[in-house]
Amino acid sequence: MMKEYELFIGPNHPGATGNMSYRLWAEGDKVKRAETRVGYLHRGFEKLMEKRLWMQNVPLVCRICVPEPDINEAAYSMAVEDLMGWEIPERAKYIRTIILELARISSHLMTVGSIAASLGIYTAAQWGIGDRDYILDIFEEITGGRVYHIYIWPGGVRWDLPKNARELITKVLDYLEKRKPMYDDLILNNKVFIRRAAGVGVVPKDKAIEWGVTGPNLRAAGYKLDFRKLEPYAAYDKIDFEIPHYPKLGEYEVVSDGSDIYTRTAIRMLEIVQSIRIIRQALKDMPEGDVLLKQPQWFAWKVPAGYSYVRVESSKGEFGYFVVSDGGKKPVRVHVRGASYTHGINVMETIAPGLNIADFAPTAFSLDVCPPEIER
Amino acid sequence: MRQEDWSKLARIMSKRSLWMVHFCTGCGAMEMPPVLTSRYDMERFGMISMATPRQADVLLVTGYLAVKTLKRLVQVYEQMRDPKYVVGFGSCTINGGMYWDSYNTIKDLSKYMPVDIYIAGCMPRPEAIIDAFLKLMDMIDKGEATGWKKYHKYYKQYKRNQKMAFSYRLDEVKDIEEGDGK
Amino acid sequence: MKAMELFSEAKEIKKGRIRIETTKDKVEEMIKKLKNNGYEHFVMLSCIDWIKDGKFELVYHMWSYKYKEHVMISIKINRDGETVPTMSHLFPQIETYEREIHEMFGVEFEGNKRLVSFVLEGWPHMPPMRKDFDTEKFVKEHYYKIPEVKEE
Amino acid sequence: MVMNIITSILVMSGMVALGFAIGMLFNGIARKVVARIHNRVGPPVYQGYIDVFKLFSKKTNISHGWIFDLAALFSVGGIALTFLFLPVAGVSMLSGEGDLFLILYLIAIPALGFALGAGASGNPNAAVGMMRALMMMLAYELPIAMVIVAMMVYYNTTSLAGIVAMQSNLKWAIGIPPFLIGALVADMALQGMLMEKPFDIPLAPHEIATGPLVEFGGKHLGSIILYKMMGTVVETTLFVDLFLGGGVVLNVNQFGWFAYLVNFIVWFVLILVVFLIAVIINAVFPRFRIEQALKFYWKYDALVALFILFWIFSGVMV
Repeated sequence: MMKEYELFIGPNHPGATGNMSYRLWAEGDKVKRAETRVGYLHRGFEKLMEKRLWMQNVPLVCRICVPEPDINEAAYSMAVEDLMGWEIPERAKYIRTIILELARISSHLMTVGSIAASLGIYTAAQWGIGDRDYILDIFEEITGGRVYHIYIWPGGVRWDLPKNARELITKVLDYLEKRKPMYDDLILNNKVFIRRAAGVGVVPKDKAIEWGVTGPNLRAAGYKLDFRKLEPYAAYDKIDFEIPHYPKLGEYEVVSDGSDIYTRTAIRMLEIVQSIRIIRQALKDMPEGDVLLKQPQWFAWKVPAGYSYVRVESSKGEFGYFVVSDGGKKPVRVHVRGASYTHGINVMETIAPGLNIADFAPTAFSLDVCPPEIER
Repeated sequence: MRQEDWSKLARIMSKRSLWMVHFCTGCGAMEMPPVLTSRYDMERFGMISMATPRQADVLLVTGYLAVKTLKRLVQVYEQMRDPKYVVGFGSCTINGGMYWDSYNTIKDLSKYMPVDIYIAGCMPRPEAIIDAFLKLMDMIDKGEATGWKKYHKYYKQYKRNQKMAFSYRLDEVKDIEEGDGK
Repeated sequence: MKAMELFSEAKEIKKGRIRIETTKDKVEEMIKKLKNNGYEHFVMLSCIDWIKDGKFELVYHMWSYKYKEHVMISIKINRDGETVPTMSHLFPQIETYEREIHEMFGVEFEGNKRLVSFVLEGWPHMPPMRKDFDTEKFVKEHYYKIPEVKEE
Repeated sequence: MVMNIITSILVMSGMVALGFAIGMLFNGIARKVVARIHNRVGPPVYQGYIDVFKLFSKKTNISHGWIFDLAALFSVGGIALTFLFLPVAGVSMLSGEGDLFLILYLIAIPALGFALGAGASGNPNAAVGMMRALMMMLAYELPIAMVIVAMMVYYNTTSLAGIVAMQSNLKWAIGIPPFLIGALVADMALQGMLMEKPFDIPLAPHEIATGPLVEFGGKHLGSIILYKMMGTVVETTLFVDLFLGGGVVLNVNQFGWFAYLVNFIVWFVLILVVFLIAVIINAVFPRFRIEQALKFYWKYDALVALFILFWIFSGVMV
């Protein structure tokens, strides 16, 4: 056997989940110890936001999480609305729901693709990212931007959906539903994938909540917990949808005790189906009316003093904004809780010992660690 | 065959086979997957992403650079083999962009390494990226993409600037006079 | 058994959001009590710089999946020279939050063995998230002053 | 006498050049096919030539010592030598009696050279990748060696040229039931030899950043890629020689130069088909872990090979 040696995964490494790095101490094929190193993407958002007006922060926040920027806009807007005491128009809530769910699908497609790619099925990543592009086309049609939309504002959404939005969205959803069996054959029903992914990278179920695991990773551990149901925001309280969680994997075989790479992938695929269902309902039930509150002059907002914590369920887990105002024109403090903060650092460092070095990257990808959320 | 003919042939060949480093330095890396995959497919032009800098020709600096990343980026750049090209991606590599007043991002990439071509925008669309690569290919064909020669020539000046950025202070780097950057 | 019933100093700021102001010697007790009473998800640890009062406010956020309630325990400490006992033995992720706050605000956490640099590397100045650190001034004096490469 | 030697050297270098040319073409074809599976257009089929040319035109800034430099040459030279020992479309350059064992050894040489270079680079990723590559070699050589022994017993010769010759008139080994299974076994081993998924464990970009290749760049990488490209031709040719009659369809003595032409075309088509099967499997499967690959080869593949061996032995005895 080899003696203990050091191995760097990242920042310049295909196995690193974005611009971050893991330092591994391994012996033979087994990881002995792991250390997460972040900071390669630190821009000091929280500092910059203290220097900018409430409104000027809107274009800034979406840059915090790149694969799914809309949750940042939504959470920041909700925090401001909370402090201001605004109730946004009904139609805006539905539009927010549609946008957030589209963003969730796009993020999940990318994540599922990258998990598969980290195990070697590059075809899945190519398909996933290729299909995600059709969702970006919808975003472009609705908001004008492909990646950063700056569409959800405090007080509603910037403008109404275009007239052909319903047809555009339905077309893409139909296409995705048609594609899903192909993804299943390629990834989750693939025997070699099951061999590689089942029972690997397990987050202990009894520790999951204590360690701060949230989102699809928590549901893969067998908890039926989702902030869209626990603390409904946007229009989620009026929409009927299911929360896929561990023993109920629908059409997928249960091949392990859950909380592993396979289950986390399956949960994400099932969430795409649920998201499609939510969007269809929202498109059907959406009322007519205004989409933006009548607001005071944008650059003269004074937000009442107070503390506000709002959370949204992002594709990675709980995404929270802690906003503190002293009644001034600028926030005193904005603190962002990214879901990857715990997943990427504590959970990864704790479950890494004993992993095979071949399984390390897939585990990180299946936890969907997104470094910009960690260091902001 | 004469020397010039050989180098011309080498340039024609290398412009059709640009391998880039798989290094996501910033949020601009988000628009790279679409460019590389089925929708826009850069492999049509012979571009693929490589796992390590040793194998690569193009360094794509995708977006803002934290000082910590710049340290790694310089290492990556120096590991690459000549001829090598740098593409600055997004407004943040030009003047800081959104993060003009951030304490941790460098503002102008050209102070730390030679940049052959910039892509403006936040973030640039895939079409813009492809356009930039086609322009880079054109430049290589004409022999204009000579950033790597510049890095050798003004190595001391680049090193001084890098040192200044890494230490977060200017006063410690006094030993190199501005004039003799050769 | 909600937080309102557990602690007399708890205030409901809106539905599902409870704020408790306390002192740093009581906070460990409180977190333990909440953890044992259904508040098993530690959300985050924030720090706010109230420069006018010369205080840092540390906010421990906890959430109960059972009662759907979010508790913010807030303590105030002096900006300089005051240490806070670590809570990292209660929830493992607190270690990282303390590490970040140590780096960004300069708060010392007693008992946390991993207060090494987190996102910054070799930062020689004042912790950047403090209100008296002027990022714009720093940028103008540092990055903008780095000379361009002169070509001959 | 001198003329003969000069002619044979010329023919041999022509063969090696042809092998490299086909290898580079195969690289382009594989990338095109994979791109179509990925839903995209893909590079032109001549991309392989451009890539190799570019890599050789790059400058060398860094050296990892003379072992590193030598290893690259070692790999290319070794694979070229192996190619010359193989009967290609019935034409064998350097083969004598007992050459099957020799070929099995020769195939290992360039891989060892490659491993030597990777080891000299001193990168832990390369070291892990090298260990994996050597382990994989141990794994896939067992089943394929057993199948080859079965063939030797059946055809009663240890010469590959002999085996090819006995399969002439389209009496391909794949038509014989035990060797049909044997071909499947060998195809799985081929997948490992070609380092295609699910057995691309030594490279594994997401795990060890292309493993042994991690420190190779410029001319060194060019040599290694050339070796890999030629390797695809050598390994598929070995498979075609063993099971598909080496692509010989027309008797040379009867039809003259026309037979050479047809045989070469048939050989080319056959190795392309064998290669494309490997590429398509590669596109839709994830990779195994190293111990899973060992288990696969030694438990299932080798067991089936053993069964074939018994089958042939019992047939011979009776």
